[in-house]
Amino acid sequence: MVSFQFNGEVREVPEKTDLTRMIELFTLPPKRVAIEVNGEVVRRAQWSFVFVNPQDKIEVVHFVGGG
Amino acid sequence: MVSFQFNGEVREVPEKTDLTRMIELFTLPPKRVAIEVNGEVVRRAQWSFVFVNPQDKIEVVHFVGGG
Amino acid sequence: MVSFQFNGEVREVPEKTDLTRMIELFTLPPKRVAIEVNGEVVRRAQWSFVFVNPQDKIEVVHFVGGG
Amino acid sequence: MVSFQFNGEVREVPEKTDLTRMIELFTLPPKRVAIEVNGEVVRRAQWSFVFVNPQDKIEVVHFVGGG
Amino acid sequence: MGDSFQLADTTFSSRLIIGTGKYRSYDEMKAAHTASGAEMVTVAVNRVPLDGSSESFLDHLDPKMKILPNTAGCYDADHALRTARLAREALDTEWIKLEVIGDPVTLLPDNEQTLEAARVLVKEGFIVLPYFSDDLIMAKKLLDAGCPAVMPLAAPIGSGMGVQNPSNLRIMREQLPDATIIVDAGVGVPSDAAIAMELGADAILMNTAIAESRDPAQMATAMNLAVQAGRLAYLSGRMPKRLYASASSPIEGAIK
Amino acid sequence: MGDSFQLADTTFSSRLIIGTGKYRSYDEMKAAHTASGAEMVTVAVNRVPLDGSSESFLDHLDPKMKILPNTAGCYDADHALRTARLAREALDTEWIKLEVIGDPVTLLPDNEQTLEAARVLVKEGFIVLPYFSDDLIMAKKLLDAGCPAVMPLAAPIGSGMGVQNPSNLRIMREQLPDATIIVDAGVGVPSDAAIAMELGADAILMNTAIAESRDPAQMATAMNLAVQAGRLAYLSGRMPKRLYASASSPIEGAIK
Amino acid sequence: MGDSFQLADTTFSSRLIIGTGKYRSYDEMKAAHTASGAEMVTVAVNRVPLDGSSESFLDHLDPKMKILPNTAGCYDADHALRTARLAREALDTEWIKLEVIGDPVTLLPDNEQTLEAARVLVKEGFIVLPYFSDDLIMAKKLLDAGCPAVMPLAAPIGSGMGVQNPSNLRIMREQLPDATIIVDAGVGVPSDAAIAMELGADAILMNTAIAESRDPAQMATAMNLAVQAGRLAYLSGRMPKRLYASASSPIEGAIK
Amino acid sequence: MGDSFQLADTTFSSRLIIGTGKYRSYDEMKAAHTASGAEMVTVAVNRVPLDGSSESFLDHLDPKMKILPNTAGCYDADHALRTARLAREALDTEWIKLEVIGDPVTLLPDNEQTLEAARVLVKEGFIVLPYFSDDLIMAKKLLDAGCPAVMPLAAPIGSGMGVQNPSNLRIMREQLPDATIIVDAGVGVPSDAAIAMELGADAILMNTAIAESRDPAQMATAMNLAVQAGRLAYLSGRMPKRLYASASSPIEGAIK
Repeated sequence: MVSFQFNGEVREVPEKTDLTRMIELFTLPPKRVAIEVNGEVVRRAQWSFVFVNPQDKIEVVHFVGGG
Repeated sequence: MVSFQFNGEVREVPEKTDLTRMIELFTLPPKRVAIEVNGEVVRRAQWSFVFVNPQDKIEVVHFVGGG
Repeated sequence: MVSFQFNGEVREVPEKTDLTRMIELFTLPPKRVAIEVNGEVVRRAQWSFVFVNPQDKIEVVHFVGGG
Repeated sequence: MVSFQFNGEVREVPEKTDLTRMIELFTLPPKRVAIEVNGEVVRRAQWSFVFVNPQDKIEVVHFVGGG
Repeated sequence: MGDSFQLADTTFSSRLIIGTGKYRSYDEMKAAHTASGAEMVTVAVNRVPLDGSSESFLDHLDPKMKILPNTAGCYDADHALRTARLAREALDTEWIKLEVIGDPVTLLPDNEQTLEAARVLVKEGFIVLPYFSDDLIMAKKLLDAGCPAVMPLAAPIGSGMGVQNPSNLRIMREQLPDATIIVDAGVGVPSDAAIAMELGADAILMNTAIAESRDPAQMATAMNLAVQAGRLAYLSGRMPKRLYASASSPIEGAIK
Repeated sequence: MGDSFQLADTTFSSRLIIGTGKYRSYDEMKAAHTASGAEMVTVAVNRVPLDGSSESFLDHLDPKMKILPNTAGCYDADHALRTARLAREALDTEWIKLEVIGDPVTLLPDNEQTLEAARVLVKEGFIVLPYFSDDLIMAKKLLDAGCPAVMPLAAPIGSGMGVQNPSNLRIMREQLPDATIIVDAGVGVPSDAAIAMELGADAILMNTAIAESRDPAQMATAMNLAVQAGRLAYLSGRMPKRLYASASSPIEGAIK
Repeated sequence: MGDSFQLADTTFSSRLIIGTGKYRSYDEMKAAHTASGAEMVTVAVNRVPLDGSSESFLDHLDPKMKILPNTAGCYDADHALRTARLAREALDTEWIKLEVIGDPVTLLPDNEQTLEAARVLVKEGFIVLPYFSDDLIMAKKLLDAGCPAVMPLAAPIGSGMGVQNPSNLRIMREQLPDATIIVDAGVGVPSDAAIAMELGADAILMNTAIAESRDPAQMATAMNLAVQAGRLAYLSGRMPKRLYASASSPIEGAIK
Repeated sequence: MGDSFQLADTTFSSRLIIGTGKYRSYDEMKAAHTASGAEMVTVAVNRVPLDGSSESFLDHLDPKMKILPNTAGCYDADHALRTARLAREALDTEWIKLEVIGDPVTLLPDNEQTLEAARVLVKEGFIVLPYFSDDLIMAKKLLDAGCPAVMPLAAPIGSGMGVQNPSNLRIMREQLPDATIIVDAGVGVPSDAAIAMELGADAILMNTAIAESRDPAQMATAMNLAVQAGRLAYLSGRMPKRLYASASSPIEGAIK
């Protein structure tokens, strides 16, 4: 298993998990979210080519009410 | 002639001039004006029965822009 | 006994009680107070000549903190 | 003669004029003024050792009323 | 939009009442009146001139407008009474904006004479709308005298300074919850009108702010909107004021 | 009514921009959005929760609304940059409301970090609308950095205190006649919005004043009206303020 | 420092008049009175209690203080007249602070009854100092009735809100240049007192702002200083207000 | 009276710091300085003229006064640094009032450049007193940079408008309880100074309000008193504000 930081918390995914798969595994909505890996945005088109590595700091954001 | 005060100024009309006639003589608009003689309003219906007397103080008012 | 209103409350004094005596009976401070009987101030010099009568409305005031 | 900028205006002094001499030549008050040559303050103790060079930008300041 | 309000037997859907003075032309006045959405205008009672020039001012008013004659220019109760009676006779209306002023420089109201005149006029059957200073106790007396509404000033007539004493207006609203309060005089800009309405005024009467604007019709539209805005805000209940911030967006959950 | 205004390549006919936070329900939010007439709403960027509860907030917004993501919750330029880039990726929009705050108690802006972030984001092609304090010199720098508008605060976020420093806003308008100025944060009631617009603001962004009202939809209507009223008044030109009265009715000509 | 001012036959060098109510102890009151520099204090007239507890309040006042009895608690002219006469009899003084209030919640003055009482009391030889609302026309009537000064409120009694309507006070000063104007009620902090004096008030009467401070004696000192500061500023003439800056230091002559 | 306050290694018993500009004569300036009670004055650094007229301005200052040179007229950090260094050399003082302005019309501060200059000057051993806008976050940065005090403006230099944003000052005081806050620029009358001090400012720096008064020495006395009054009030704790009255005299116990 690969241990990494997901939105500030430690999480695990199987090895060779790409970002698309990560979204599925965590049952996150795939639309209108964005992913940052180690401080860099990964464009949606690249999700399938980017794998979760140990110690990665991954942020996944969506939108909420704000002012 | 009868000398009287019309709106603060001395004016003259022939003797036996009633208020209706006074309005005509002074070419005032007969509509939407009101007449006061010596501090009392004279209703329009009475105009023909009220004569201008010497020393009368007569006020004739109409409406102008205001706030 | 004579029953009367003292500062809005019913009180009694013996008959023939003058105002000076009333002050004493009620153990009020004699200085810097003023007395009104039935709406009229009674000057201090007259206190001994004015008697409490039945139904009198008597007000005795002094001074308190105010702004 | 050496031509230089004094407080934004072109001025001339003889060659080999040091700052102390410059102050005298221009009849400036020597007290409570400060001199900057080409952007660097020259401490008073150094005035006699620093010469005015062609094209120097010299600023001499004193104090005036302000808020 | 906007709920209606009642004065005597008349229901108004507009809470803006406007004047007819100081316009640069009749056309400008008419355009402003239309734009304002007002249903009642106030007019002054004046001696007719003797030069025969007496054009009929009233013909320039939209016939649908209710006309509210006023006693502007009167310095005591007696002149105000006489003026009100003349207005009633000429226009066949019981409605009168009662205005008794104390001096010609400030045009500030003479509350004492106003009250005296109001008492008489109400007895004579008038519907008396009194202009007065923003004085709670006087408001109570005017209402006790039978006035269907009271008209406290926001600021001196024609000053355009806006509500000078919001506390007085707030107190008046809270202490007289059932009274009809029409703020009369002193409004300069739409925000002034909105402030008065937010404080609970039932309506606003104004003249100069519209007439002296560079574009009276457009300003009249603005005033119409602002009066509605203030009214709706009063009905809706404002958010609490705080010295410190209260986040609109979540404070937790930002990326780290 | 109301003239349009332009931001980057987009023309807005409403000068009211509103938030999406603090509503008691989605229904209340939707009703308020509709009533406001706004054409753009701002939303916050937040970490998705891991409990699978992630409902799609955006589905509750009227699809006709332009969405303006913001960087609320960021305390330095770097976090704001990252947040802006994530928002762009997720929404496929270059628009960003840039908000870098200095502390969590006051939510007051960190102007220095805001400017730094603005410079980078503009270079990256963002349309940057920066929230900042009402500081003329900073406004100039933000405009020089390429922001299409500046968004000075009226008062702290969520405070509802209204325009705390009208002089600053007036000076900003007069010194930057060609700038687009959007007052962001601090409005509490419609009169606050009208005041800002009368001072020359081009638009207002607000959230709490509507969301925390007892009746958000009605308050949104009020705000919509007030923004229009203030705008029209700014265009119309206000009457001069005077300490002393200026009679609306003729002073001469009253009966004697 | 500070010029003197005159009321009837008495010259005061202090322009601060203070109350005697609400102090936590006689010692605190005495310390505050001394610190204030005041030369006159106002006291209330009250029914003596019948429980024999009637301590002599007046013994706690500095004997050098002039005592100004007031008619607080009176709701009509008649009660005020009776109270004034009792006060005169008890203290052998013609001085009276006339206060006729309209209701117990706001303590706002009943101007009409105040004027009626003032007219009677002046005829009876009283030196009448009337508390009333900040109403120019009423001020004129009170002065015409023979009051040696008028005492407009700044704000409701005990509210501490400060001068709520500076325009009214400014207008009163300008229109009544020879009148003695004492602002009575509503001051909360020294700046409030200074504002009133800068507007041209001749003196200030206050109670709660001192008595309810955490440190009444220190606050009394502060009020004493502020009243003097405001007076001196009024005499000195203020600088003009400007929206734009005016450099204090030379703009030319900086190094380049 | 008045407690002392500390700046770097110096203790001041007066909380008023004043300027030296705009006086009509040296005599007027000297009289005002003496009357003000100030212990520190600020002076501008300027190019010496070449016409030989260079009178020594400093000779007209009371030798007991601490002299605080300022960088007025500087538009960027670099010029401010050079000016500060020249001032240090000429006066042998590390004290500098740092002023970097953004434009010559408003004289509003360039906070960014001010911070940059402050960081350098503190490292060079200067005691930096920075003039800046009333921005909490910038205040924190200036303090973090090593400034012993911050000097937020009340209003533009020489405007005399008084404290334009009391909320900002109150928030700054509450959020930075240990900071020394000196309000610099914008005071017009003593009540403005008192307001700033009541809000918790530690001292006030002013120039025009005194120099442009008709009677500068008398106004200086007034300012001295007002600063003390405001300080004492801040220490004493103000009474609570209330919309409604709170009787100073007993409500019960009036005669019936």
